[in-house]
Amino acid sequence: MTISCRIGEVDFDPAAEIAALEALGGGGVATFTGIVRGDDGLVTLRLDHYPAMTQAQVDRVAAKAMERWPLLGIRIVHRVGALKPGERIVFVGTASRHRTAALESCAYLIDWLKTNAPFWKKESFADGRSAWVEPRAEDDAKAAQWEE
Amino acid sequence: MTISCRIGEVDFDPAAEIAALEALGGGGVATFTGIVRGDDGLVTLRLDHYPAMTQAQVDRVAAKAMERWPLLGIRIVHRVGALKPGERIVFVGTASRHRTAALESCAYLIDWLKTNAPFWKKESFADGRSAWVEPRAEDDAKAAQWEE
Amino acid sequence: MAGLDILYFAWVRESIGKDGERIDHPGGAATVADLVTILAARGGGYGEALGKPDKLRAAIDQRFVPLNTKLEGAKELALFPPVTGG
Amino acid sequence: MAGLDILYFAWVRESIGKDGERIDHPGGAATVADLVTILAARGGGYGEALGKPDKLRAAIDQRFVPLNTKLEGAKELALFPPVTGG
Repeated sequence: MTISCRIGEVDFDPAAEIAALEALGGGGVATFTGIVRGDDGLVTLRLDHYPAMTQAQVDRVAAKAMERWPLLGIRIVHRVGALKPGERIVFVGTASRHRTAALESCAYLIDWLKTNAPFWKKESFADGRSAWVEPRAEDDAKAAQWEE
Repeated sequence: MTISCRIGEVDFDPAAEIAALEALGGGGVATFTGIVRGDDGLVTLRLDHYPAMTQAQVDRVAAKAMERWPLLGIRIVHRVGALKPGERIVFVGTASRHRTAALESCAYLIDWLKTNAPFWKKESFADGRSAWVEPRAEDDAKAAQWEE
Repeated sequence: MAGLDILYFAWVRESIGKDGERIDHPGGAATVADLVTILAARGGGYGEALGKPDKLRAAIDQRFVPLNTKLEGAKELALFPPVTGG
Repeated sequence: MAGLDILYFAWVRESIGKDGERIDHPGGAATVADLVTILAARGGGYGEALGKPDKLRAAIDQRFVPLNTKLEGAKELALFPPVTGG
């Protein structure tokens, strides 16, 4: 089992992440890539982050995912700092011998990142407004569905 | 809504597929890539295929997926001909404003390809044996769960 | 009389030894299963490929159909094993 | 007396005007909520950031905890709004 989790300001290449997962010999690779949407005149999305906690959490959630699905690898990239519309913000990729395991664990991990990882988004708009993003009840519901 | 479906012998680049989906401005891109596993001394996997039917089916399944999820794009690549272990065989990618729509429709489409698209696999092994792959009841069950 | 294009895939194609053929249309009242029986009676590779209809699947004009479907209006019939793609 | 590192994130950080600070540990019997009340009483940015505890979330030593959790054994306390990552 290979786990890679990178949090940082630099952009990432989904192709390199997928190549690393393909190389594990599993047969199935599932990925999710999140991109900043330019809704309502968004100019900049800024992410605040608690690095030590993310790292500790990733270790725990990877262990949970491994208990639940027969995974060969997990790769997570989450960007922080200032991002523009169209830029990638997050990547989750999983590799398994079984496509269902890869697909389900990928969905589980992105739901987990949305609701449990210590990131906070602040939006700045063309008209000068800026505001911290409010959490969505929908995201909590999504994450709760994975509870056993 | 952009739909791309390519069936052919040439390899493909997941990065190019993802880039095309990212460019749709949706916010979420989910993908599944299938790779030939080298189990039991597999040397070659050969795929037979009914091109006209696949094309007709893809049009129908894309329409179904669109009714069910708010999608911006679907990209499907399926290779045919002779493949070696480690080579990519199939790619499904979806783009949506909503991550759940992207993830669920990606799982739906790969389950559909496994059970309803007219492809047949023949395995050749190092010891000279070769055999057509038998369908798995598990795959039919997966596809059936999407029926409403 | 109209013709019917038949296509064979996977081990059906291998046993019969060709990708497909054009036959005289057996008429709209005949089912896929009826035609399979007629073709299997040719013996040899046909008998081998088509002798056990429960192992076969079919499509008429690019749509999956049960073997008891009538051939009325059919232009292209495909005979093959259960699919194993993806 | 032992110290306790406090970290602030998002609008909690912005209102207070710093990333964090080290304070004297208030003792293991005190809860996160007790400490939040003490800090909010400093007024100014502290009052603004910490005056409505139902809008706050907390983590002790990198684990989410409810605000009624005791600070016994805590080395690092983080105070922040609900997360919005991904």
